[in-house]
Amino acid sequence: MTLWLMAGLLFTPLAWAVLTLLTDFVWGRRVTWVGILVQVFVSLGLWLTVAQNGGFYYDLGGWGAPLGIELRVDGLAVTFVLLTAAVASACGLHAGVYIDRHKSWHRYFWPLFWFLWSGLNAVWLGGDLFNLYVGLELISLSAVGLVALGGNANALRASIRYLLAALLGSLAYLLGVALIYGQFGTLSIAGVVLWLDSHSASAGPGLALALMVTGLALKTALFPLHRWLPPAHGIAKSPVSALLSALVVKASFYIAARLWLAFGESLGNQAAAQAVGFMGSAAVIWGSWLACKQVQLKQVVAYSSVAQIGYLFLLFPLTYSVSDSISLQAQQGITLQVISHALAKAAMFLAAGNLILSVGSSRVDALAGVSRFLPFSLFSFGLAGVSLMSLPPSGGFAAKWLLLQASLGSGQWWWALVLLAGGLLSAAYLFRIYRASFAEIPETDQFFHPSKSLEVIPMVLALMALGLGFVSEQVLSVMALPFAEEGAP
Amino acid sequence: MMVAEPGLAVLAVCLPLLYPVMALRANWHRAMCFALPLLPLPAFFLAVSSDSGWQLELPWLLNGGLWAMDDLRRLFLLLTAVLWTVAGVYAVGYLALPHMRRFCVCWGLTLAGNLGLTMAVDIGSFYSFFALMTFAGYGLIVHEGTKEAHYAGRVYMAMAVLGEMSILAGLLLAASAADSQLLTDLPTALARAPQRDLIVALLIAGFGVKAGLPLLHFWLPLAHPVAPTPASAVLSGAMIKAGLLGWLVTLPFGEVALSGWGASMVIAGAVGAIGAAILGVLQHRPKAVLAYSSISQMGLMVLMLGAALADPERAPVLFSVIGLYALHHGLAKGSLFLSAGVSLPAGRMGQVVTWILIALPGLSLAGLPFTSGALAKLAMKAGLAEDSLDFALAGYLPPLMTAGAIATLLLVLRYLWTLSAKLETGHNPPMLLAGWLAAVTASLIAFWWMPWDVAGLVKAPVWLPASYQVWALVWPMLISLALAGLALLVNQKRSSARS
Amino acid sequence: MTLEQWLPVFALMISLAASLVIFALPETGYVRRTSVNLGAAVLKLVVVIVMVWGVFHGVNYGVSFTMLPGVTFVLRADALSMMFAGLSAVLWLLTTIYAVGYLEDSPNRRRFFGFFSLCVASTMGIALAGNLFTFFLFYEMLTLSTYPLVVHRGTEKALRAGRTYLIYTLTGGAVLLFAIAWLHSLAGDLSFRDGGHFVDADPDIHRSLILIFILLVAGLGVKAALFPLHGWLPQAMVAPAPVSALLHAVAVVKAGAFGIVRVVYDVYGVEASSALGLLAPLSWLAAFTILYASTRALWQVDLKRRLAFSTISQVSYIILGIALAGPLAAVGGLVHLLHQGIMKITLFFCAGNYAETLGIHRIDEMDGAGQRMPGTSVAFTIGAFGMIGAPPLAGFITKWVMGSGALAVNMDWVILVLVGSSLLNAAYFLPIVHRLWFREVKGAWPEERHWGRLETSPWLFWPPLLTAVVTVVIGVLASLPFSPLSWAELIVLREYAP
Amino acid sequence: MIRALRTCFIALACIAFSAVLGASIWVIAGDPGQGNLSQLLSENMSRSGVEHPVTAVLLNFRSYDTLLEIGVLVIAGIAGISMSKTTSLEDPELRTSDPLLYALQRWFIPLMLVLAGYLLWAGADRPGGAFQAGAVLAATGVLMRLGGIPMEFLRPGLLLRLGLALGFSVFLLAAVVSVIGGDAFLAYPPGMAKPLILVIESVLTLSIAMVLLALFVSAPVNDAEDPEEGDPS
Amino acid sequence: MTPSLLYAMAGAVLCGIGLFGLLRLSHLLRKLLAFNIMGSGVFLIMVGLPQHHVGPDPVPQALVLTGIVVAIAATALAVVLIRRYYHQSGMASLEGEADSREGGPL
Repeated sequence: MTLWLMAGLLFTPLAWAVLTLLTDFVWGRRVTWVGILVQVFVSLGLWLTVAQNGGFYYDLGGWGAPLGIELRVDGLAVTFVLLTAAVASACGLHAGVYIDRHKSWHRYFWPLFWFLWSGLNAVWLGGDLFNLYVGLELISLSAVGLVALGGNANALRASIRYLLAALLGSLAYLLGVALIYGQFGTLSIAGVVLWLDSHSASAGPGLALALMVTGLALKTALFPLHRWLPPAHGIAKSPVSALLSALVVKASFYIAARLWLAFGESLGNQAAAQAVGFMGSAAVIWGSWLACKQVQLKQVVAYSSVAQIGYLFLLFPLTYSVSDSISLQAQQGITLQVISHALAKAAMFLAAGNLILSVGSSRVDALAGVSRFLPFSLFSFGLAGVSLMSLPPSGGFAAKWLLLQASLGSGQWWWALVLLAGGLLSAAYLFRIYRASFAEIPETDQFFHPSKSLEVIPMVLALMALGLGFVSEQVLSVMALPFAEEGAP
Repeated sequence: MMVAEPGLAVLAVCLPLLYPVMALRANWHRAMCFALPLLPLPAFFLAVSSDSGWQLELPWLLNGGLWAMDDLRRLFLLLTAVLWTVAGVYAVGYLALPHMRRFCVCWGLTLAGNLGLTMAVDIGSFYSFFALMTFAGYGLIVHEGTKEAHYAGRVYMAMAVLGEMSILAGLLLAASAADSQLLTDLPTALARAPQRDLIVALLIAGFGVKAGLPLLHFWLPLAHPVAPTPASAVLSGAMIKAGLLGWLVTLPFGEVALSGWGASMVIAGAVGAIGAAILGVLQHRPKAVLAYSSISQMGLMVLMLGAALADPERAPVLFSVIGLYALHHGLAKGSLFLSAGVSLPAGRMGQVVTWILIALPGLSLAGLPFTSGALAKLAMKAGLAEDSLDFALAGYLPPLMTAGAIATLLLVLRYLWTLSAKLETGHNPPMLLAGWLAAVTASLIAFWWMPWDVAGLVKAPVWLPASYQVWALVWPMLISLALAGLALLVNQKRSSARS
Repeated sequence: MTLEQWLPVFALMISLAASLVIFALPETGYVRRTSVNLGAAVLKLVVVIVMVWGVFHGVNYGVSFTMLPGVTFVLRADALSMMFAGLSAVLWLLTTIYAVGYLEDSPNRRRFFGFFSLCVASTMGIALAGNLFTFFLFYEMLTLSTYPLVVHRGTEKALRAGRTYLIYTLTGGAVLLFAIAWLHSLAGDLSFRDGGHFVDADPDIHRSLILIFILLVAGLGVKAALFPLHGWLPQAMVAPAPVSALLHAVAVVKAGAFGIVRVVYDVYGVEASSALGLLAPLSWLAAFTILYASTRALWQVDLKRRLAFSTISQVSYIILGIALAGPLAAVGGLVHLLHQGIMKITLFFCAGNYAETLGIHRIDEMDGAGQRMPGTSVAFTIGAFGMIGAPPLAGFITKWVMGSGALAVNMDWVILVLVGSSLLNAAYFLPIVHRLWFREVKGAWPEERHWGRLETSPWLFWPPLLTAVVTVVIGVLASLPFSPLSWAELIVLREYAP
Repeated sequence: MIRALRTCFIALACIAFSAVLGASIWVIAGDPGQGNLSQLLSENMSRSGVEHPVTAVLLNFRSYDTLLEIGVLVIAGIAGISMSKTTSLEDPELRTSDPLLYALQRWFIPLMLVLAGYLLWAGADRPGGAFQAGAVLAATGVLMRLGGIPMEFLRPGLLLRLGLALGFSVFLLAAVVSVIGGDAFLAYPPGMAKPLILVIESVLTLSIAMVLLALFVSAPVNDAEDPEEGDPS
Repeated sequence: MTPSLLYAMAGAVLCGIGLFGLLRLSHLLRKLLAFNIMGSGVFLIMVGLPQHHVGPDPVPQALVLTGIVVAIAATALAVVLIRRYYHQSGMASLEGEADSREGGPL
């Protein structure tokens, strides 16, 4: 059964990419609906099978680890596959209605969308270093294509800057892969871990890890290397920016986290871990500060992504040379943070898109009177905001609670301060938007009311982000499952 | 009749308490006005008919309520009931239309407070009725609404709240020392309490504001002239006595000899009596003079209180004398105040009778033989006789008493003089006249049938003083008459020189 | 799920469901929305009464499920929680009636009533919380759901007030979260237990326990409007009257005080906190807040701002009562939680009536209001005298019990504070009463509306009168079995003899 | 002045970077980890169905990489085409009427086509294969395009998109066939590896050529575009 | 010091040069060329190092082949983007616009 599910998971997105390439926008949308159904069904099935009998290795093409490529299908990977299924399907459904079907070049949206989805699945399940590189490239290029889809000067400018940043990041990562292959002679992560357990590592692979993490940090837009993200995510169409902020950025972080959890203990050192942590904290502060100053609504949400990404990199200091229970707590915290941020950010971008569509201008202070005439979409924006501000009972709060416990437990109390300050700062820029929307200036309702289905999707995502707070126990239980069969070296 | 008393007591308090409900209907204000005199009647029957000694247990009230009656409280209840009835009748004739309902509401609440505190034995309800009387009294004072009334009201309220707070502090400390919620336990506990002096000071100051101790009396001469006549009658007659009752039930008489406090109270009483007289004589408005007369009379009662504090054995005797004196003063002062609002009838004969009826309560106040004043003065003289008291200032008491008597008569004469200047001839509304006459008869005649006893201080028949006593009462009056004549001559010379 | 487990969840769910239904109803569905509102309020009151009766007879209601690894979501109804739940249930019913009348033809009523019932749901959650984590969950939900109510008018002033409100409460929430997380990492998941957990804490964590206590009190102090953190309350008075009545006089402010009571009694335990020397400074701070806020109230011109400062000082009574560590003083503190709520809501209702019917907002415009609106003015007078502590009203009971409680632990200076604050209360309440009754109207009323026989609309007229009568009844009949005083004694009895 | 400062700062950083890189390479060269993949590879060569090891790795052992890589190429093609928005391909100034080039073309084009075919076939046992053949084919296309020979199939229509998708979909179908037989994804049925790889290689060549040519051709001509979200233009 | 190690060292130098060009040059096409130089540097290291250890190893060569194809795809897309951007905004570098005041290459 699992073979069918794995094949389905790998085959469907690529097949649908090719199918939608051949159709126009309207037919592409109908085909995509079918594809989404299949993909969600497969992801759910995979998640349930792993929930029952633990993770396993899946050799592609029938060849074993060092020679062939193996996919590592464990609790964490499957959870992210399910998350991708949820967010991508929501964005796909929203895009189907949101994007103007009459423009001829919009037909290419669907193939790029499906290629992005297949790239994401390849990255979540990847166990082989070079395979991850190709997955990353798949994601980057399709993301650039999606950003540039509009084609006006700003969009092109943003996509070029994004492309350059992505390519430089991939090259740095490839350089790291080259060094590791040079040193260990194998490309599968499990193999390298096996080798490292038996021998003490020299300085060379340390640089490799540093290079790979830097490259991935650049692709995740960590603080000093973040300048390409806001224009790209701000200018792209809302469903595209939702996909980018919620999932694409997380893919490169996921690889960095996998590498750090695998090689961090032996290759990394305390100074590097703390440095990455401080860069994360700086991202939280700097991103929130800039978000407070933005005039455009989507720029605020984009800079909020820069800030929230900062939290993720707290994983590095919190899992380096700490007791296993605290490290598990930190990993659970970061997983919840990724999931809740993905859901909340996607909901927020979609809701922002709806608001801009109905208000007619993308400025924040044009939102006056929205709370009176567009309560539903503002409410979904608000609920997503609650999760972003990590206020109870949202998933964000559960993540912040676990991270607080981990940082206090491991004695690194300064991360706790960053978490709290981040929460307050995010409240600052989000309530600035609510404040604008509560102003009672226009008496009459001169807003354009989009179709109901547009507004339901962000609400569902926001409610899932909120509900995550209550079900986080079950979600996390899948992660800690024992790994069924040890992979070949 | 044992069962009836508690029910009658609750009725006596609840009737005036629920009376303001009548104010809800706008067109009932005439009926409200006529109901005024009826309010104190249940209390009057309770005071007259019941033999003191019943108790009413109210466990659900505040911290466990207990109402009871003893001889002393019965005297005060009687005084309050009589005075409020008489003033009520007077008020029916006196009241004009504006703010009628507001006045009646305040009248009812103050009456309820006044009656309640005479019966309350547990601290909670005693203090509640005391506060109700104080705050509702404010409404009576500022009824006229003139600027002067508001100023008097503000001073009254400020001092009253300060007084309330010190009472609250005193009672709190006493209650925690006695570890009980009943007033009866306080004196015994106070005697042994570590912070005794602080508690006694707080209680004396708190009740002193109401009773008009010197330096705490400022609101009295301001409030009486501005208040409507029945209100000032009741204020001076019954409400001031509440402060006195407060002292009597809380301070530790008969438990321990507080010689220090006794001496200071005697001094305060003396200063009050004489000082008030000096200030009173200089007043131009008749009601202001009467206000100072009340302060000086209260001074005398404080004198007796000081003596009782200093000498524990004499305390029970002095209690009855104080009660008698309070009754006499209340009734006399009430009729005097009511006379201030009376206008002279046309006929020459009527005018003479009216002047006599105005003067008689005043003279009774000064101690004219065959009047309640004489009896009260003799009882006081016997009570404070030098041989029976053994404390420092005992020797000075007789001369102070005579000075007090002289001062009282001077004030009465001053009052008559200012009244003669102010009174004009006119028609008296029937109820007003009836109220005044009832007050005078109560003071002069009905007094003898009231249930006070002088505990053997004055030989029977009490209304007929012995020959030597007559002289003792009369000579201070002669001195004050001489002084008044002297002042009259000086005044005529100055007026003839000026014209 | 037996009845014991099911009832507290149901009590919580009623107002949550009500808020969702109200959000679903269209803006113009007035009758349906009012009926949903009132139905939910009455239903909740019935459930709370049943639970009060159950708790009185020793039934312990409780439900818990693990939300996060290592942390459980616990709902538990004990005597203390039932007091706060009872207060909020009763006053929610009255305030809903009042709010329906108050917002007669104003816009955004769906949003208002939706968030209104959300607020009450979180208040109920705070009351029923079984451990600090659940408490914090509802504490933050309360902040979130009160913000839209504070900025309901949408004017510039309202938005600025909302901003200040948020800055205070969210910072407080962050500090509280840090303290709870630290306590959690130090001592594991602490559920509220009569007598507290740290009676015999080992000495080496004393220092951090003290630090955590300070942070907890700071976090909760923001909502309890303790001295340095009270700035937001007077500004939040720009909200409509029902909001300032139920929320800023009762629900939000009491949540903070209730939190501090929980921390001192059920997390640390009274002996432990006095042994750590935490209660004395807390009592000084509370005393200072009482006097400071009363003096600030003296020269406030706007009526609701003066009431706000009075609220700040009155809430600190509760904290003073708790911090005196004596059983009798604790009774005084706890009973004031109820008394102050009822008295203050009367005053705010009356303030709302004056503003809505006669257009009065400042105190010097109130001359002669007694003539025009006698019913409301009687209620205001009763409430004012209750606040001053004039017997036989509810305020006196608190002062009396707290005074004797303070003397029992020979803290004589507390009497000074009580007397001083009563004087200040008199100083700023009596002039208002004087203006109401004994001053003539200066010209016509600014914004007069005629309602026929009653002085104002029945929705607005009856709630303040009802709460005024309740003030008198719980004052005079203080010793009845189910009166606030005896319920407070029941709590302290169970607290001191666990 | 600042620009100069920035320049030498970046220069220094890059020099340091390459120095560190060199040092680490030197260190890695120092102690070889034993992972002898090539020896493992030679054992399994027989079952890979292709003699040339690189092609074996590319199309059998790590065929998933190649599949995704072709995907990347198709994406680039799609993104390029989406930019073009041109209907008429015949851009006048691009076509030359130079008779010498025209004559030269007549010789070179068939030669390059034959070369592409040889490269494709040689991939099985010598360096060569789909990518090299595709590149040469694309080059011929560019030459023809510059030479002005009309190529209808490059107009952004169904034909062009079919061309792009052809190679990728055939590869995908080959991968799925084995799954139906119960084997892992991308595992060629036993014995069928050689022919399958050949078919895939040839179709891939076509697609790669089509993608590169489309990218070259779709360079934008006119400036039709849709407004950015939200601004009213 | 086998020749393959020499290739690897050359690759490192190429990487340095490519990085410098990418960060420093402002013209987009020059940046793209710098990117390709750096890419070939990486490929050199990827082949050079294993060859130094165990002699010619087909796996890295296959990887390099795939890398090259990916690099081509990326470069082609970049060229199309740059050409279209130049056509629309008339600028050939990213510094011209307002938000470039934040400076820095990326």
